[in-house]
Order: sequence, then structure tokens, then C-alpha cells
Amino acid sequence: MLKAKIIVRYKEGVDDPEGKTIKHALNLLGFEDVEDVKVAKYYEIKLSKGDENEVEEIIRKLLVNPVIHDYEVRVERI
Amino acid sequence: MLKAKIIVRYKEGVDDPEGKTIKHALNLLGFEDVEDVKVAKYYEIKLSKGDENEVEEIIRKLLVNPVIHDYEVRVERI
Amino acid sequence: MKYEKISDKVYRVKMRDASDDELKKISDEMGLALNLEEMKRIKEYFSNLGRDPTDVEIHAIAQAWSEHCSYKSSKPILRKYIFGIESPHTIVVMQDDAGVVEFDENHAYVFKIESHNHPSAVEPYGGAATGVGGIIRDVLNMGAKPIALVDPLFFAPPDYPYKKLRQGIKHPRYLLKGVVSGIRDYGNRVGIPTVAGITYFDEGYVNNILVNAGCLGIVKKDKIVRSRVTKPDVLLVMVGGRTGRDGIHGVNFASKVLSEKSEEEREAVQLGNPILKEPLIHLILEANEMGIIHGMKDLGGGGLGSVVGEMCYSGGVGAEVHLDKVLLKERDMAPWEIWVSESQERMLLAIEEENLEKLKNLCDKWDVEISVIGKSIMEKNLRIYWQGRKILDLPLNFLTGGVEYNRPYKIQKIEKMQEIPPEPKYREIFLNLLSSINIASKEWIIRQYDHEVQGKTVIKPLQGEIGFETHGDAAVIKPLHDSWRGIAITTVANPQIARIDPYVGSLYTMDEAVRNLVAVGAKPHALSDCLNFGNPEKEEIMGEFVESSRGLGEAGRFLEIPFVSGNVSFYNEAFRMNIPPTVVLMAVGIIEDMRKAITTDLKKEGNPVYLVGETREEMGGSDYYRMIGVRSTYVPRVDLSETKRRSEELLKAMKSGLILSCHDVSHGGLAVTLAEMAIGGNIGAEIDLRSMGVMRDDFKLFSESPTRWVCEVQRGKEGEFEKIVNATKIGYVGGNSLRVRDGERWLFNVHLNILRSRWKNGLKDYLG
Amino acid sequence: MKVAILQMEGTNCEEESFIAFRDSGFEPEYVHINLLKPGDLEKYNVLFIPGGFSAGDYVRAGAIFAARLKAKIWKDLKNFVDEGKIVMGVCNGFQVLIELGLLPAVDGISDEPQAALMVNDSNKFECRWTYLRRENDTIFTSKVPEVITLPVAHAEGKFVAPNKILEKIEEQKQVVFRYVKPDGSKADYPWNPNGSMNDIAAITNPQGNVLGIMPHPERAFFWYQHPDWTRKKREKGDGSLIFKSLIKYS
Ligand SMILES: Nc1ncnc2c1ncn2[C@@H]1O[C@H](COP(=O)(O)OP(=O)(O)O)[C@@H](O)[C@H]1O
Ligand SMILES: [Mg+2]
Repeated sequence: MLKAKIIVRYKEGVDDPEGKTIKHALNLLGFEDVEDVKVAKYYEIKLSKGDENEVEEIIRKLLVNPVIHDYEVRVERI
Repeated sequence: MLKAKIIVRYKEGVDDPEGKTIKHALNLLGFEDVEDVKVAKYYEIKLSKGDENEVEEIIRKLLVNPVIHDYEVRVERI
Repeated sequence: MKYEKISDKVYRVKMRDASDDELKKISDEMGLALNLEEMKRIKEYFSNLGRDPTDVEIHAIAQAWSEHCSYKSSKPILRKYIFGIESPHTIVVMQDDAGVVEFDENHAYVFKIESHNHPSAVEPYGGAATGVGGIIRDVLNMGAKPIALVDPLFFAPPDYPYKKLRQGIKHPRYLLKGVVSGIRDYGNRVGIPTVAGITYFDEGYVNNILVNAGCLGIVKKDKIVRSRVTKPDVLLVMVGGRTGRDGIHGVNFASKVLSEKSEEEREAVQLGNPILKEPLIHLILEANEMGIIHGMKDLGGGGLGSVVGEMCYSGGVGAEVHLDKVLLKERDMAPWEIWVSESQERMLLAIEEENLEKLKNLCDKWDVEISVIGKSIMEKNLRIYWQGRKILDLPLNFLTGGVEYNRPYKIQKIEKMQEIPPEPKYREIFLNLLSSINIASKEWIIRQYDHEVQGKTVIKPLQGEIGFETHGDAAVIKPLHDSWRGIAITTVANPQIARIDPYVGSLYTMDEAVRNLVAVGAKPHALSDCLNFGNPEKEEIMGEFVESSRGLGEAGRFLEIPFVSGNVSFYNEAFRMNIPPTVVLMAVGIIEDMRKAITTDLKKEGNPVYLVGETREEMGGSDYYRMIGVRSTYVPRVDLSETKRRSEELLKAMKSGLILSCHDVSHGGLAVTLAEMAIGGNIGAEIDLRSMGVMRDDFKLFSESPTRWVCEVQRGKEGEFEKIVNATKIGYVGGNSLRVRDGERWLFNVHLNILRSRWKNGLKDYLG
Repeated sequence: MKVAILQMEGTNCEEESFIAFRDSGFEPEYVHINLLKPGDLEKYNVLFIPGGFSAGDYVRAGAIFAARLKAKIWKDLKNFVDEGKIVMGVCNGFQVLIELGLLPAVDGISDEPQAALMVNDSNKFECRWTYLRRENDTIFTSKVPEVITLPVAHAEGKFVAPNKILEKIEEQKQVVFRYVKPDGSKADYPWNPNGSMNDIAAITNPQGNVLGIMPHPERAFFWYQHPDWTRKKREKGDGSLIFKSLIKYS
């Protein structure tokens, strides 16, 4: 069994409306020292067989677009 | 400066429709050994002053609905 | 040294003594996408002036001369065929960012369709979203409230094998899901209903998808705003989003062929911010209602660069701009970057000084940023200042006058041939057609769009009994609270026929636009065209463009339907493969009283069913032939006088209330039309094809001959109907199955539940 | 009867709502949250939170709107409800009321949410018409027949609550509408478009003066807004009956 933990985020320089809106909202709520909010997606995928290569393929085929996304992945054997 | 990394996920027992959809899509793509997919939100918040308490307050006031969400938080000084 | 620094982040480009090779190099290094001829023209111009240009000047010229902004390859052809079709209703035609047409005595509608192909191919979610955002601004520009969106989309089939994809090309399913999500998240959030579209699959789009987006708005006639400044000393004011490095060189990007490297062109990709746009729409409409907007234009392709120049040039003045005043997302942007940035959600307003305070107050209320960046001047020059220093000074006629090409073209000869397949197993082939991806239900997409927000969608894209809905031909919007007058909207395209014969393809597409509008009871009124083609530097592609335009112009003129706005997208080529010629129309009709509108779903047991129009053995481009892999170049013949006559007859019968349901015959032919009508009514029909004359039954059922409709007529009114409409009775509504025979010979009998499940799942099975 | 229709960036059903209130005999006014100050609510009898995507529904549908209301006028809101004045939230507005703790409020207004409107089971935005069965008598439904049709248009509308809360909601007869099949029987997908527990589409607080409803009555105000008007004659839209009930009550 394999468990992959993957964080997919926007690349530096991509203007993310969600992070911006949340930052603005937090400032308005009185958290004035919030300087930046970034939002990313976090996936946990369990594979019964498979290996790191399969995880990479999954990420490439479905989870990210390299034009705008960076990702981090950690694979654990469980 | 503080950087808080927060993962907001569904509680055990709450259905994760997005995870289900992705699992289904992966199975269709031929990744038949994918057994489970969970999706969570990941926030990175930078605070110019603030402390752990402020981060907790932000989470409670905005980021989670305790009926369906659990969260993990890690605060770094940068 | 070719570049000499003259001030902070501004360079002089030593162009006057550059060789041809050096000129090409400059174009490449600066990312200008200008060819040698164009570079030479710039060189000559500055040589005559006796000075070298600044980098800002060169970027400004490149921007203005890009294909996307200048229409340099298409203008001569468009002028010849498409422009200038007369109509008593038009108000602003092919001048500003969107066409304006009279709706009623006091109101006008405003609309346009545009492509956003390349950005969507590279980043489907953000590309599609910003496509929607851009077209909304084009309508808002004219002072109109946006009330409907449409989204014609073209992909490779969802079962396209992964292994066959080229490096850097994404799978059609990934692209489709990304594009639909992008349109959904943007359109739903800004609260404009997406009411029609196209979802078309063909391998020809595998390397280069098409994402077109259209928007329609409504405005009081006396509140129409033009994109021009007509006198000096009017302030130029930016409102909305800030300016950043995102979207730099988007228009050059749109005028370039896609390649493996396109993945790296991140600067051209943006996500768009609907939550900035939504208050911006309120702000603009309120300011317009107060009458304080002198002129307005959105910042789309080309950014400030194309907006300031065009607005002032068309109003007969010049402009002075201080780039330090532009609010930025990131520090240390160079002036040229600020000038060409295509960051989303920005508008440029021309405001008289005395009204500035009022505008600022509105901005406060809506939490929208505002900045005065310059003003109009008497002299017809553009002058840009940076840190107090003049860094650009060019006459507007040179800058926006642009270039034009009469590109050589070649028209392909069409070999006449038609293969005849053995007669099929009818039930099986019919159900396969019904569930094939181009015909099957598009519900998976349509329901993800809020097609009812604003509460004005009185004929929906999905029609029939609740929970059992079928496809409609057009949506109808009731834009005014106190009037029954309605606007029908549909989008059409037929690359399958156009690829065999682009001229006939255009005629067919025009005929289908009319068919769809008439089917809901609307009189065709105006058109916006989005012409998607391959690389115009290839003679065959240019030939396709010429032939397509010729067909459109001829039909528009004959049918007296003007083209009031449009867009050309060239360079839809990747890996040496060009897309099929893809003419997309957004067509608008007027229905005087929406209470007389008609839907496609069958209504009631016992009513007679009629076929209007002539069915012929012309199978070229049909879904049937394509599915079974049989070839024919006999494409459907369009007789425009029939289009006109039959639609007038039908509209008359509809006005008299004789027709209860109506659906045009298109993809999949008569069989599919009948099936869709039965599905939505949740009631069957018995059909006898004998009255259609002598022809093979597969041709009767699956031919896609134009100018045809199926109508359900009020029982007992047959005589009255036949007096008005020239039509053939083919059967009756009733039962819980679709039963089709030709005289004594039964072709199929399929239960409604089977019809529905095959039709509903054809596409959904791929998308989950 | 003065109605405050709250606006914020991303609310986008305010115009239909305005017309629905006005044509039912109310006096509606728009109130933008950016201009809202403590004390402003006093002059209104009804507070209405319209549908849309307030602040883009980022974080979670309705979360930012709720947090901002709480920060600005939480006391006023509680007083408004305690005085028995009427609060109504449609779609995004319902989500806001849940996030605020004004609903279900089984033991009175709560500081933390007691329920959630989460992502639809289909994981998709769903724009479709639903059949609704009226469950209990409320001031919002006195003129509403047993089964009506209204449209939904949301991505996050699945009503969930811990069992104890759910039981109390049922016990205290807080359910106003349930999704049903056309014949009134128990719904499955797509008749229940989001997977809501107990097919819940709308609830009130125990006192009955706060209503949250996922389907849009303001989009079914006129007969011609119904999708099947070419098949079925109606005098007025089903949604108008909710507004008519409310004006009669006041
Ligand atoms: N991408 C899309 N977005 C919105 N509506 C769509 C989309 N694709 C198809 N539709 C709608 O689905 C219905 C059927 O489309 P289509 O089969 O192209 O129509 P027709 O029967 O006129 O040929 C139409 O109402 C159309 O507007
Ligand atoms: Mg049609």
C-alpha cells in the first residue's frame, strides 16, 4: 500500500483571486497584519500497488497544469 | 513575521464528493489500483506581527466549519 | 550595442542602422511577433523622423499591428463580404467593441462573440474564464447590462488515446473539464446566465481547441456609450483591477502558432477575478445611469496600448498619458510592460473633470480602485510620460492606422463523389447515433452553468417536462420587466460540412441559425461571427477563409440579417496541423410576444406531426456517414430563398397559435429530431416516412438537408396549418415509444426510457 | 413593511429579489455591506440575504459574508431576530445564516455553526428545477400548496448536521420544505439535487421568524419563469406564494 500526499499550488507570479479575496476579507475582519494568503489543494491518494512513477503520472495527467501549477509530493509506504 | 500552514479537511465520516469524483476519474483513466482519494484545502498565511492565538482565531472565525471540518496547523517564524 | 538606456527602465533601440538580420533579432528578443517587412517599415519611419525609437514605442507599434488588434490578414476580405449589410435596426455596426441593434423604441441590445483559443489551450480553466470576462467587458463598454452568455467549444473526442497526444498537448477530457469549470466559475459568480453554446468534437482540434465566448446586454438607447473621446481635456481614468505582468503579449500570443514551447508562455495566462468584475459591473452601470461617462473602453487584448490610441483616434483627438499614475500589482514594472499588460478586470473611462468626484464616490461604495492616468489633447498625437520624461511621441494615424495584407489564397477544387453503404440495422444505428458524442445530451455542461440567474431566461436551454428535459434550439430572454418582447439567442457551427466545402458550410450555418431562431418563434435579427481558422500564411487556409466569408456575406445579404460585430482567430495551427475551418455564429432573433414562444418537447397525445422542408440524398458531412466511416462530398445544398420563404410561413403559423412544438432538423437528421422531441415531452410518436416519397430509409432518417423543421400541430387545425405552411404530415404524437415505419415496413420501435438513457449517457459516461 | 436586501461583492440575485418583494407589496431597499453601520437595521422589518457568490464563495460558501456581518453588526442581528423581526436567506443567503448560527439555532442562536451546507454529492454546480413538499405551517408558507416547484442553482447545498441536531430540527418542526419526486414521494438524485440529509431544502429557527431556503422563490415569481409554462398553465409563479404568505402575515 502506498499513500501519496500532494500539494498543488499556483506558481509564483500567477495572480490568484481566491487568495487575494481571503486576504482582503481578513484585513476587513480586523486582522490587519495579514500580509499574504495563498490557497492550495491538498490530496491524499491511496494506491494498493503502484509506485512513485504512477503517482507522478497521476499528478501530470489529472492534478496539475505545469503552466500554472507547482507541486510537492511525499510518498509513504503503509 | 509568521507563516501559518493550515490544512482544512473533512472530518472522518463526512463524505468527500470531490475525492470520490477524482478517484472515479483515475480509475477510468486506467489507474485501477487507486483505492481512495481525499481532498483538502491548504492555506498559507503570512502575518507581519501576530501569534499562534491570532492564527487560531482566523481559523475559527473563517476557515473551518466545525460540523464538517478538522484542521492541522503549523506556525513558523520567518 | 543595440539598446541604450535613457532613463529608469527605458531604452532607446538603435534601429536605424540595423541590418535585416538584426531587425529580425530585435523582433525575437523583444517578443514582438512582427515580421521583417513590418520591422523595416518601422525602421524607415524612424529614419525619416531622424531619431531612434524607444522600446516603449516599438512595443506600442507591435501591439497595434498584431493580427489580433489590426485584423491585418482578414480586413480586406471582411470588407468585401461581411461588412455593410443593410438593416433598418442597426445602431453601431463593426465599429466599437460590440454591435448595437434596436430592441424596441427605447432600448437596444448589444452583443458580440469572440475567441479565446490559445490561452485556453495552454491553461483551460483560466483561459476560458478570462475569455468570458473579456467578452462581458466588451458589452459593458457600450453602457449595456450584460444579460446572457454563450460558449461554443471545440475539442478532440473524449476517448482520444493518450498515447497519440503530442508533447505538451493536454488530453481533451482534461481540457473540456477545465474549460467548462472556468466558464462556470466565472459566469456563475458574476451572475450572468450562460444560455446557449456548442460542444463539438473532432480530431482536428486535438492540438488546438477552440473556446469562443459571446455576451449579450441591454441598454437604454439614450445611454449608449461609445468607445471614443471627442474633445480635448477629458480625463482618462482607469477603474477596476491593477496592472501586472500577467497577460503580457497576449495578443501576440494569439497571433502565433502554438508549439511545444507554448507551455512556457505563462505570462499570457491569467485566471481572471469575477469578484472584482461583479462590483465593477455595478459601478459602471450606476455611473452610466448618472450620465457621467463621456467614453469608455475595456482593457482587453493589447491593454492600455490599444485602448487609449483607438479611443482618441476615433474621436479625433490625441492623448497624453502618465504611466507612473497606473496602479500596479508588482513594483518595478517597465513602462513598456505597463503599456501592453493585459491584466484582467480593467476599464478605461473618459470623464470630464467636474464628474470625477462623483465617480470616486461610487468607487468607494463598490470598493473599486480608481486612478486618473492622463487626458485627451488637441493634437492627434500620443504622448507617454514616465517620471516626468517623454518616452513616446507618435502620431495616432501611424500607430493605429496599422498594416493590411492581401494574402494570396488558393481555393480547393472539390471532387464530386458519394459512397453508398449497405442498408443498416435501423434500431442499432439510430441508437448509436443518438448516443454519439456530438448528438448526445449536453446536460452535463448546461446544468453546471447558472442559466437562470437574473430571472429573465423564459425559454431555457433545456426544455420539456421537469426532470425529463431535452435540448432546445434557442434560449429566449425577456429583458424588460414591463414588456413581453423577447430576445432569442442561439449559436451554430458546422465544421463537418465546411471542411468539405467552406462556402456551402457557411450557407448551411446561416441556414441553421435561422432554423434555430424560427423554431422558438423568433424572427432572425442580427449576427455576430467568430471566424476560427488555421495559419493564413498558407494559401489553402486563406482560401478557406475567403470561401467561408463569401458564403456568410451572400447569405446575410439575401436574408437581410446584418453582421454587427465579430472576431477573427487565425493561427489555429499546431504541429503543422490546422483546425477545420470553423465559422461560429451567435445569432439573435426578436420575438414580439414571448408568450407565443415555442419549445421542442412534444405536448399532447393525438396531435399531428409535420415535416417542413425537403429531404435530399446529400450525405456529405452528415453524422451518419461520419459514424459509419463512409465518404461523400455531396454536401447539403442550401437554397436561401427557401430559407426565407419557409421561415416566414412557420412564423406566421406560430403567431396564429397553430404550432405546439417545433425543432429543426440538424445533426443526426429527422430520426434524432424526433427522438429529442419525444424525450422532452416524455411522450412517444408514431411516424410513417412514406409521404416523404421514394428514397432509402436511412437517407430519409439521417440526411441533414437544410431548411427543415418538425412541427407538432394543434389537433383539428391541420387544414389551417397546411394553408399557411407547405409541409408533409408524417405521423401523430402518442404512446410511450418512438415507432417509425415506411409504409408497411417497420424500421424501429424504441421505448422512451431507452431513448432517454442512450441520449443522456452518451457524453456523460466520459465525464463522470 | 421595509425590507433590507443586503449586497456584497458577488451577491447576484438582488434584482430578482427586489422585484419579488416590491410586486408583493413590500418596500425593498438595497443595503451594501460596505456602507452598513451598527443601528442601520433598526428601520427595517425584514432582512433579506440574496443568492449569489458573496466574495466568490471562496473558503466556503457564505463564510466570508457571515464573518463580515458578525464583525460588523452581530449584536444588531441578534436583537433583530430576538425582536421577532423577519430574516430570510435564499441559497447563498441560507449558507450565510447557517454560518452565522442563526439557523438551525435549535437551542437559540449559537456562536458556532450547528450545521453545514456542503458540496453537492454530485460534486457539481446544479442548475435544475425541483419539487418541494411543504412540511410545517410557518409564516412563510400559509399560502403555499402542498407541492410546488422551484429552481436550485448551487454547488454547495447539501444540508448536513450531527444526528442530535437533526433530530431536534425535526422534533421542533423546523423543516419547511423537503425535496420530493413529482408525485410527492421520497426523493432520490436528481430530485434531491444535492444529497441533503432528510431531503431538507428549507428550515426555520424554532421561533419561525428566520427562514433559510436553498431553492430560489424569486426566480419562480412569474408564471413565465417556470420551465414548463409551454405545457402547463399557471396564474403566477410558485415562488410568489412565499412572498404573498409573508406580506399577509405582517
Ligand atoms: N457548451 C455549451 N454551453 C451551453 N449550452 C450548450 C453547450 N453545448 C450545447 N449547448 C446547448 O445544448 C443544446 C443542443 O446543442 P446542439 O446539439 O448544438 O443544438 P442543435 O440541436 O440546435 O444542433 C442547445 O440548447 C445548446 O445551446
Ligand atoms: Mg437546432
